[in-house]
Amino acid sequence: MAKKSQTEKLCSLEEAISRFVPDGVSVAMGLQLESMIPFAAGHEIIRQDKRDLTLIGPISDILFDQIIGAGCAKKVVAAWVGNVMMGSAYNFRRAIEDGIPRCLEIADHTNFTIALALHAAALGVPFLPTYTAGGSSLFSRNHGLAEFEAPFTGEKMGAVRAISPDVTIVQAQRADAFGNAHVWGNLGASPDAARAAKHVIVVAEEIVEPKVIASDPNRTVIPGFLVSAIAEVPFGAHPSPVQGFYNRDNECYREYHKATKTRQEFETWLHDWVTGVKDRKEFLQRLGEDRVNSLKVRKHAWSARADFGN
Amino acid sequence: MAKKSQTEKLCSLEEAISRFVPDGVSVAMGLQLESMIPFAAGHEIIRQDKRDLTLIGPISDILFDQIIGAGCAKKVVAAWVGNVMMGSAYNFRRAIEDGIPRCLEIADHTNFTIALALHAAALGVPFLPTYTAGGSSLFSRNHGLAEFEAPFTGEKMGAVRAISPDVTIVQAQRADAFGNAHVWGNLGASPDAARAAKHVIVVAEEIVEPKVIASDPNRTVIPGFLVSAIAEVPFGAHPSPVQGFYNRDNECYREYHKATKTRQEFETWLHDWVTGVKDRKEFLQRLGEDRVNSLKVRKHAWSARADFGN
Amino acid sequence: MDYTLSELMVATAAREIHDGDVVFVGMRLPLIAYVVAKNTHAPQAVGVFENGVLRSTPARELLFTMSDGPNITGALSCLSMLECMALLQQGRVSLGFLGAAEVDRHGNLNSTEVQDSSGKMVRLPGSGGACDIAALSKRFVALLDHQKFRLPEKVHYITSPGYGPWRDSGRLKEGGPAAVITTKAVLRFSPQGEAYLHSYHPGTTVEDVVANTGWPLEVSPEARETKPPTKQELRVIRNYDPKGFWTK
Amino acid sequence: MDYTLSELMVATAAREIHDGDVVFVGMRLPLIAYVVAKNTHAPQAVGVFENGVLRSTPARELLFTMSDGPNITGALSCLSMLECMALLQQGRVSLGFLGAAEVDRHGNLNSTEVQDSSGKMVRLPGSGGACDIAALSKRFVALLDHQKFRLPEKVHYITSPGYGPWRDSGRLKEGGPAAVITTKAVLRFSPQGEAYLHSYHPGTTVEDVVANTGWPLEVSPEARETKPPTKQELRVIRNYDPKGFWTK
Repeated sequence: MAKKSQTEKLCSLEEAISRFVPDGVSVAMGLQLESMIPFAAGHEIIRQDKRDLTLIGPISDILFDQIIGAGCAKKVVAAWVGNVMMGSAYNFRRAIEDGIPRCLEIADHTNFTIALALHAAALGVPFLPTYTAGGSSLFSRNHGLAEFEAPFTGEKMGAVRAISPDVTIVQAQRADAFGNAHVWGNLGASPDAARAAKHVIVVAEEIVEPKVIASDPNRTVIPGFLVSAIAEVPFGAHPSPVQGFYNRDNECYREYHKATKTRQEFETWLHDWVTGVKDRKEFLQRLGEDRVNSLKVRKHAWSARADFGN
Repeated sequence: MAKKSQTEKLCSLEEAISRFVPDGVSVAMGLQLESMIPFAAGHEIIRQDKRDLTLIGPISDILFDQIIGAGCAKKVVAAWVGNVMMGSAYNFRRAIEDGIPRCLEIADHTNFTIALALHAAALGVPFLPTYTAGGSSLFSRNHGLAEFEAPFTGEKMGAVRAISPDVTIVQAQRADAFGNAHVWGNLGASPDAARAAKHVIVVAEEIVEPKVIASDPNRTVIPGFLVSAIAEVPFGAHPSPVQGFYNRDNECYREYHKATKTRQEFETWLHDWVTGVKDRKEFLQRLGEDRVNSLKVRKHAWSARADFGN
Repeated sequence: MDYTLSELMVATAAREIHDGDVVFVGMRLPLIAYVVAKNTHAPQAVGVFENGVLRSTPARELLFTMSDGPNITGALSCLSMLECMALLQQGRVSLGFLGAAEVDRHGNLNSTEVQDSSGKMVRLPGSGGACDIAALSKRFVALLDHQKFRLPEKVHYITSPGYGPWRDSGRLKEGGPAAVITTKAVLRFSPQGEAYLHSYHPGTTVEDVVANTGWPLEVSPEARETKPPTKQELRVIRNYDPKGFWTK
Repeated sequence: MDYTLSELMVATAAREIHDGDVVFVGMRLPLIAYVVAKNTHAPQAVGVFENGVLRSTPARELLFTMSDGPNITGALSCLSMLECMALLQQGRVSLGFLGAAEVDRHGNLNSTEVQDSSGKMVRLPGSGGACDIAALSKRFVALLDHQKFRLPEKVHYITSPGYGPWRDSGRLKEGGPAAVITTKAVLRFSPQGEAYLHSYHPGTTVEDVVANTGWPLEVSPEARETKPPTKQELRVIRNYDPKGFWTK
């Protein structure tokens, strides 16, 4: 880790996934809930036909459903798997209910317990205490949750076991070639997931000069010395939104919902949008220039400047 | 708390201290280590002759020493009390060693354990686990630290009891009249201390229009609905620095070191700079325009803008 | 009727928000309820979203998810999920909203897995933040599609805790369900934590509600018809969701 | 001598920093050691400051505290104290520096309270982050004014843990003191955790060091004179602290 401090880590998304997401690892993604979900990275994982992954994230919207449908996952550690706008995620259901395309193990969390699990790992402790989930059935099936007696007060509390992902994939608005990344808007569990991970892949809308990043160190929620690879992928989070870059492509979630009700339909969808596509650039071509342009920010809202001078 | 959401809380520092720092309460201050220490607020506490306060903070530089010397404190909960640049804090020593001007109780922490204690309260849990301080003598004297057996791993760990200050005083670069505050630079334990507290007083270098604050919600580390009072006090942190506003007045720390070696000398210093002065404005007049101007930012360094549009 | 069932539910939910409340808003109908409350009787309410967003003003445009651009622009604060959940755990959140697939006699919610009519397990998306809101907010309100199989005597999996022994002491004592707003009625809870019929929506009857509930539902002697949305409430709803995406 | 004792100590401390290290920097002499290392053999070292600052470049001007303006401008990242301490607890910090009033035979440090010659207790500022750095960094280096009373057999209060039973297992097994750089010598530690004389500074002798140590100090058969600062090291030091505020 230490050796990488200020070396350039810029590479293609293909190379980043190939090097840092081997079969069998645990991958945290979609940490900011419905925005900045690294769909391009997920699609590259599918194209490279990774196997036996453990997917970690609070909700992921439809990204986990796609990876599950492609047969890349053996386990999901999440609070919610579905289509936020439309409801059910059909591949997830088929995998859990019928083992199609393969059996899927699930560790059910809540948004809070998964945030705490990542926070524990980011803090370097084996667990964190909490009151949430008291009275629920979660403790009975998730071995990452347990009851214990708290020191000082002696009360019964929940303990959430730390989760250290093998790799965390973080979407950022901008980063420099050393991996120092600016992220703004809702942060979700992104900073903790990055610090909790053994490797971090940053997918940025744009690579900028180091001086842009250094001009606002409070915005640098991912310090580059924790990053293994950084890839520049414009529209890399589509159809989820990236504040200041593009809006959510709601139509895409509707279409996915309609197009994945049966296994056969999903296979067609997967070929059309993922496996039959070379990379994100080709994906955007297929989406069409008009549609892509229609998603771009219409009304800019610039932050007031802050003076870091002395 | 809830009722205060977007009501104006702007008042004088005098009124803020008078209303929210009654005798006997615990006060967290100096949460960002050597910068943005709320000296103006501390001096107002001394002028209003508050009694039996418990002072909470990682180091506070010389602020706690002044409040202790003025006889306002009965207890210090801190990791370090001294003069960062010069060494000893003489009032702290006199109080601990000789009970002058009154006996002082101390709960010795480390920077990490006090950060964890405030983080625990900010998270709403009675304690947090840690590995720090293992092997040290801290556990034997500080009742806020204990050993316990961790769930899952069964290992022996340290537990840090939560600290919820009655009031946290936070220095901010800018805020709106509702208490929503922008803070940048090193954050120390400031955000956690604000969230851990029953009341928050914000001392801002400048009050700005709400739209300035709303233009950058990631900079708003103190949301106004947790704030009880907000005061505009330019140079309110002097002699500590405020990034983007003024630099550290090193000379002041040197002078304080020299001028407080004996109790008598300290009493003179206290009269000259605190009790014999009406408010921060008069303090700055006494300091002199040239000295004040010499501390102002010489070279601006503006943050790159971020687009919050959609 | 000159309003939809969804509009009635939104208006009913909005009235659960008191001025000054810190509200865990959620999505869909509760989100619109928050907009209605802010624009009518609760201008000082603060909205908390688990993605890390705090808002003192509703977003200018209709949201499909809480992380849509308009919910970020002009937010009170953008934090982490942990920091928003911490407000819940501290007891600073006065009200939370959530949906569910099943609600039982004591207000326990299941949104993890159910059985279909053939007895086959159907997997649902899971808790998300629902369990956290149910466990830790001072009061919570659940929304439900009122069908008999969705209101069993006892849910077989508790995703989000209602009333039970866990409310007898400790941190969870402070909370619990305040109301269940269904497509037919509003249920509230007795001091013993049992649901009773508080009001039935216009167009339905006490008998219809009882017949479509999976246990012998207690009926309050003061049970009355649910108050329909006011003109002002409808104006806010239709202004915010003009195409009726969530409220038609 | 064409260099000061402080300059010798700074150069010696700088050589403890390996390229790529994540260093908990501290203030005063170690801060300058970090500047020297970055400008000589360890350009890839990252500095961590407990106020919440990460830097990959040294601040442009001399710092009196880690929160001075120049240490913030152009920082790698500005975080919270907790986030920086978390790097320590995760085991990501390869080296930490700290000062102390007393160091004992097993590298335990006291900076909380000492007794003066009359036996009266003298209160010192306390741990600050020292205990955290000592407990949790992979290696730590302490700096000390070499006087016999400052090197007791056993400190009566352990502010910052050196070697002891707590290093036998668990998380603290990974760390411990690597060196104590005093005003007379460099001490290192045996596999059993006992200090021995590794080198004595130019102008002093083995006998002088041993005579000024509060226990029978083991002397390494390879004990030699401490290597003086190079011209390059001195150039960096004097460029950074031209008035010799910390290094005269």
